[in-house]
Amino acid sequence: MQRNRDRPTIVTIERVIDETPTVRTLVYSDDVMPNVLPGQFAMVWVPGVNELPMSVMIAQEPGKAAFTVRKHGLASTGLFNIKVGDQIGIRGPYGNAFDVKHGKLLLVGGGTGLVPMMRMLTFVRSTDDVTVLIGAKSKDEVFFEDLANRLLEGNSHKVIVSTDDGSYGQKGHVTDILEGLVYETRFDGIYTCGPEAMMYKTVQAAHSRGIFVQASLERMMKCGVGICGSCCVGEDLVCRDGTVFDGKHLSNNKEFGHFRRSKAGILENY
Amino acid sequence: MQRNRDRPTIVTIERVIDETPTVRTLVYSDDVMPNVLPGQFAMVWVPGVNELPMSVMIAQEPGKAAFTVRKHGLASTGLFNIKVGDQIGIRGPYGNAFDVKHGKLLLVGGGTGLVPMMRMLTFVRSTDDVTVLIGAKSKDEVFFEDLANRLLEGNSHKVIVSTDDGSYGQKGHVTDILEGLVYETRFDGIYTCGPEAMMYKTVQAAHSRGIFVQASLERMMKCGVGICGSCCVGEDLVCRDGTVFDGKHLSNNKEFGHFRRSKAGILENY
Amino acid sequence: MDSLIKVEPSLATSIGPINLDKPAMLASGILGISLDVFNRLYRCGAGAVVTKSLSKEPWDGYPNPTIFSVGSGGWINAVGLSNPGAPNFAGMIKPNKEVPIIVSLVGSVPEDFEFMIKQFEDCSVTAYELNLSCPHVAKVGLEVGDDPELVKKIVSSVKNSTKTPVIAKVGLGTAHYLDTVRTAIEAGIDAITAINTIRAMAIDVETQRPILSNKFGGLSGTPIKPIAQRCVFEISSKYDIPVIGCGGVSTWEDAVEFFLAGASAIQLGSAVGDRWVEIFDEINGGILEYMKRKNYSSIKEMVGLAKKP
Amino acid sequence: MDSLIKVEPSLATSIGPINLDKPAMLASGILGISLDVFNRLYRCGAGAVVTKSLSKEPWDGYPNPTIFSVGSGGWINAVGLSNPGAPNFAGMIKPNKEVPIIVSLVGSVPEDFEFMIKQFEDCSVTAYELNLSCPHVAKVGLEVGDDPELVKKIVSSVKNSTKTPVIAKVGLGTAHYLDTVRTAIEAGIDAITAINTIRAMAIDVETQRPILSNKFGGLSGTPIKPIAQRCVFEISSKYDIPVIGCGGVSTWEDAVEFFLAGASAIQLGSAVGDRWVEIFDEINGGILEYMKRKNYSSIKEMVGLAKKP
Ligand SMILES: Cc1cc2nc3c(=O)[nH]c(=O)nc-3n(C[C@H](O)[C@H](O)[C@H](O)COP(=O)(O)OP(=O)(O)OC[C@H]3O[C@@H](n4cnc5c(N)ncnc54)[C@H](O)[C@@H]3O)c2cc1C
Ligand SMILES: Cc1cc2nc3c(=O)[nH]c(=O)nc-3n(C[C@H](O)[C@H](O)[C@H](O)COP(=O)(O)OP(=O)(O)OC[C@H]3O[C@@H](n4cnc5c(N)ncnc54)[C@H](O)[C@@H]3O)c2cc1C
Ligand SMILES: Cc1cc2nc3c(=O)[nH]c(=O)nc-3n(C[C@H](O)[C@H](O)[C@H](O)COP(=O)(O)O)c2cc1C
Ligand SMILES: Cc1cc2nc3c(=O)[nH]c(=O)nc-3n(C[C@H](O)[C@H](O)[C@H](O)COP(=O)(O)O)c2cc1C
Ligand code: FES
Ligand code: FES
Repeated sequence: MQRNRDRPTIVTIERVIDETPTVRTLVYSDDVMPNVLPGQFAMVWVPGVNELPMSVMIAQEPGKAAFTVRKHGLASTGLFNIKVGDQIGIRGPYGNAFDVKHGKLLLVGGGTGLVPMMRMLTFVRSTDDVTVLIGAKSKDEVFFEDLANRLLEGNSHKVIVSTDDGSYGQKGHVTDILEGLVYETRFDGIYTCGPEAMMYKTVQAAHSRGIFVQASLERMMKCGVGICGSCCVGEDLVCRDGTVFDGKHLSNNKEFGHFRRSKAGILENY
Repeated sequence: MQRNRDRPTIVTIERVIDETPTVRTLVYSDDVMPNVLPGQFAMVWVPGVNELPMSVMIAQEPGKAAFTVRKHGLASTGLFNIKVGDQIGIRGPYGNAFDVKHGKLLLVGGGTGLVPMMRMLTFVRSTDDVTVLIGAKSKDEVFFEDLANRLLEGNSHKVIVSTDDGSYGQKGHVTDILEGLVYETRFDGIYTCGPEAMMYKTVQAAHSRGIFVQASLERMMKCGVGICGSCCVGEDLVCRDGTVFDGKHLSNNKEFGHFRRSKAGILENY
Repeated sequence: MDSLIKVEPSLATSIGPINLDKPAMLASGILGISLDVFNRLYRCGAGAVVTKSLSKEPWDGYPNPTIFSVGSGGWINAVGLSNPGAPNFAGMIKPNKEVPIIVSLVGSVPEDFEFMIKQFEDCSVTAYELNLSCPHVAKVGLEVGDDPELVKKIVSSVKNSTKTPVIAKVGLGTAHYLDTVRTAIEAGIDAITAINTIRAMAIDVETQRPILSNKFGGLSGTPIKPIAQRCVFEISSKYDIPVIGCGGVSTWEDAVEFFLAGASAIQLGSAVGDRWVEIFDEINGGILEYMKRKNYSSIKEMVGLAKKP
Repeated sequence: MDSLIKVEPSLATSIGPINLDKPAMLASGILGISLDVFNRLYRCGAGAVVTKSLSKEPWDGYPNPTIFSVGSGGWINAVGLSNPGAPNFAGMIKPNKEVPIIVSLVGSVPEDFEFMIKQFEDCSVTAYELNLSCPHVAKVGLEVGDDPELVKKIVSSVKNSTKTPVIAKVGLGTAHYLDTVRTAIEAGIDAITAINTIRAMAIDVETQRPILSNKFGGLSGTPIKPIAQRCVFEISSKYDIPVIGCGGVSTWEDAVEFFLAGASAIQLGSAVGDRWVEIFDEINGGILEYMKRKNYSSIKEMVGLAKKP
């Protein structure tokens, strides 16, 4: 049967990596997902459990891709508990991608929002100067620091970690550190993915200074293809118009940073 | 809308040529039909009337094709009465094609069975020696004699006409003349299309002498694609396995030359 | 005026008392939970937007997977009528001035509908569409449409509660949809939308499970077009009621086919997934070209032409 | 025997009292008017062939156009049950020794069926299939299937007239097909085939006419697969009766999906138009591979697996 992008294709999990006590990376073989662009996602079916949107993680091996999942509610916990040899369904890739500029780049990621950032690091040129800012609540929750350093080995780069409680790296919110960085350096592009408050502040900080900035948004998703409407943010549908939006566009969106919709579609404060 | 081979595409009749009092050629523009192989046919929809199988006639103009129809029952009379500017639907092309040998060729056609023969003449090489044998009941019903001569202008060729009543050309059945021809000349290929009795004798005459021979069969057709079964001859479906069959194959088919099926599918003697 | 001068064709159409500038609407359940999105679709050329089917209370709907493709423009969904509830929704569309919004409603008894219609008293609503045909949610949708007595009660009570035009949306259920249509007409309905999705399922051969969490869902898109078209033809041949065609429209030809079959307007949903919001302008443009070529000045001239003998 | 040695899987299946070597049959109405063609299809890997639906008298069927494609593996036909009549047909298949032939019958009253079954007394017939579901011919097919009293009478009388197994073929009509199934079971039917084509139409926008001479026809092929699958799932979940899945099978995956949904065998028709007679061997081969991979030795092990919770 020909592969249908919009119907789950079954893959088998070949390797499970514990990143933190609540975050795991699941590696599988596939034709399509290893080659997606940074920012693109898949809808991941955990048979008998649920289906949820997941950024496509790199797997550093040809022909393989991965998902990095944080255990949260029903769906993500179902995926988190998948074992080697288990089957999941994937459809996609969906969404647009980051517009990778060159020169001095700043990537600001929090939690599993680091996933598209890691893929983006495989798209930078060796001449780019790259700063990666990783935010976490505490030491336990830090991951992908080593990976980011490894991926940037040939580049002039910095990987900065901040924890809210100061148990590792710098103490404070990423956004505080960010303010210092954009004050010091004129970046050619800033990219962010993670908690919406973090993205909102990152976009504000960059956009207000006229720096090119993009954020990859997360919303409740059912279809992933622009049919169901559940992922709307203002007049944008995150799955179809995004997930990546420019700072300029976002600064006109009255819902970004403030509201999201529940499963029933009710607008709620973040 | 993308063209669907199996759904009628509408074309407009641009020219109507009277070949005989009961035979007309209808010319139309199309992308597909000008390029079909000799022996291939279309299902032709006369809106509000019927749909019937028609060999695709050449139109001697780039981008144009034609049908040559003899007025007979309901469907063919409907098509016969089509005027310039009227629309018809065509689907196809369907069926296989004559395997055009080279050297000394004999084409035996009767009535509208000449249509695939005319197309075949556009596939012969200039070095081929071609004899065309045209059978008709009487002078009135002779057509395509000039066309055959014109198409073969550059070739060593002969166009022989026979009429049952002797009112034109040689008197007698084509098959009588045929006997003489195959006795005189060792043909590299014999091709026939027309009344089944004529084709049956042609196949017998050639096959019994070990000469390569092919006939294009006609049967009641509804689908044209191998679904409905109405065109079966023995275990063959004319629309899908044919319409062109080798003499060798036909000599093993107990229905060819003897039986055909009615609209209800009842086997009837020819 | 010189009769040889061709009139510039108009895309305006009317469905009984409902007048629209353009004949292609967004079908219910598609992208339909935000006024901002409605505005965008209207700018993109939609003649009207039908909201998600609203219930009295908010509904979460079914767990994912709720929608996937069966290929060739076909989709199966069991979103489960997730919606924010009529009161929340009414609040959200209150600012609307511009967009022709058709509010789709689901419920089990006349009182549900009366309650919901009250919520929209201060809103600009072009029409209500009663969803009598969702094939995969218990107690509403088809389970209502398949019960003629209930259809009669609901339609009568809704018609009594509002002056706004009311449409009934029918589909293929366990009863004969033409009976539902007749009942709705007898109870005073203004128009019919035909059809909703058709109950269906798909199974994954590797994991050996139905793909939808709800097992069964509704088939929409290209596969159901020939079925929807015959329903439009049958309804408009049998009854004197304006019909909105819905099911598998993805090109201007599809839209025209529905007009010829007897529809005064069309709705589309699934094709948005394949072709995105540009689809409305594409379809409008194609219809206009066709009208010029065939020398029609209004949609009305085409409606039902395929019924000529 | 060492339990680690994998058993070579078998394609044999049984549908109640009907035993077949292979699970994919030719559906009724497809290429089905000649014993020579049946022999060919059997050699090509069909587990059985179902004949065109036969009536008491020969029928010419409707004028052309009677069949065309709606794209993506979908077809609409209104052949109009053209057939040579049961007596002629019985004469034709009398020489048959080898091919499992399932004789499909249409009629309006029990006597029609009794008469026809008599014709086949001297023929080797594997089963009868009662066509209660043709969507486009008046007085037979769905007009019978939609009338439970008539279904009961016909099935009882047929069961009394023959020891050969009897299958009822159901489809989506104006009544609920599950009621037809129940009635047929109560009257002693041996198996159910689901489904027939679904009433549909298509209109040509240039000539503004329905394409079929009969206007309405039946939709078959890929588009109806998700609907057929849910019917198989529903029937086999609700009743303890063997089911033959039919509708849109064109690959081995489709066949397996139907087994998982609860079918003991499948029929296919339209896909022959797209892929020709090789399709049977292709599907058989694919099923065998799948069985090896999943370590099944018989079709039976797969039947209904998608119902596990
Ligand atoms: C484009 C995109 C990429 C994502 N990438 C990743 C990733 O790489 N790794 C990762 O761990 N998480 C990722 N997520 C988030 C992940 O999909 C949600 O955390 C997950 O769906 C939560 O579901 P749950 O059932 O476990 O939690 P629940 O308890 O159901 O919900 C927790 C929160 O997640 C949100 N949520 C629930 N269901 C969905 C859904 N279907 N779509 C979006 N949000 C939902 C709800 O708003 C809720 O507040 C991504 C989300 C999006 C939209
Ligand atoms: C492959 C093929 C190519 C043909 N090419 C030509 C052509 O180029 N020019 C031409 O004039 N004729 C052609 N014919 C024959 C033409 O299709 C029939 O003569 C025509 O269908 C007769 O239909 P009618 O309704 O006019 O006659 P009817 O009175 O209905 O039938 C006259 C005879 O034609 C046969 N016939 C009827 N309907 C069909 C049908 N749908 N398919 C096949 N036979 C049928 C019947 O057996 C009957 O004996 C071709 C036929 C086939 C099968
Ligand atoms: C995801 C999805 C959700 C739907 N939700 C509703 C709904 O809430 N109410 C309703 O009446 N129809 C609903 N429908 C049916 C559509 O309005 C429409 O009738 C059907 O999809 C056929 O049109 P299409 O082929 O253009 O999609 C939904 C369809 C889809 C695909
Ligand atoms: C041309 C054609 C003729 C048919 N004739 C009959 C028939 O005589 N009796 C019957 O029970 N079903 C008939 N059917 C329905 C098929 O047997 C089958 O139920 C339907 O086509 C769905 O299967 P498919 O999708 O594999 O084609 C016919 C279908 C087609 C396409
Ligand atoms: S997830 Fe359905 S529209 Fe975006
Ligand atoms: S015409 Fe239908 S099978 Fe040949």
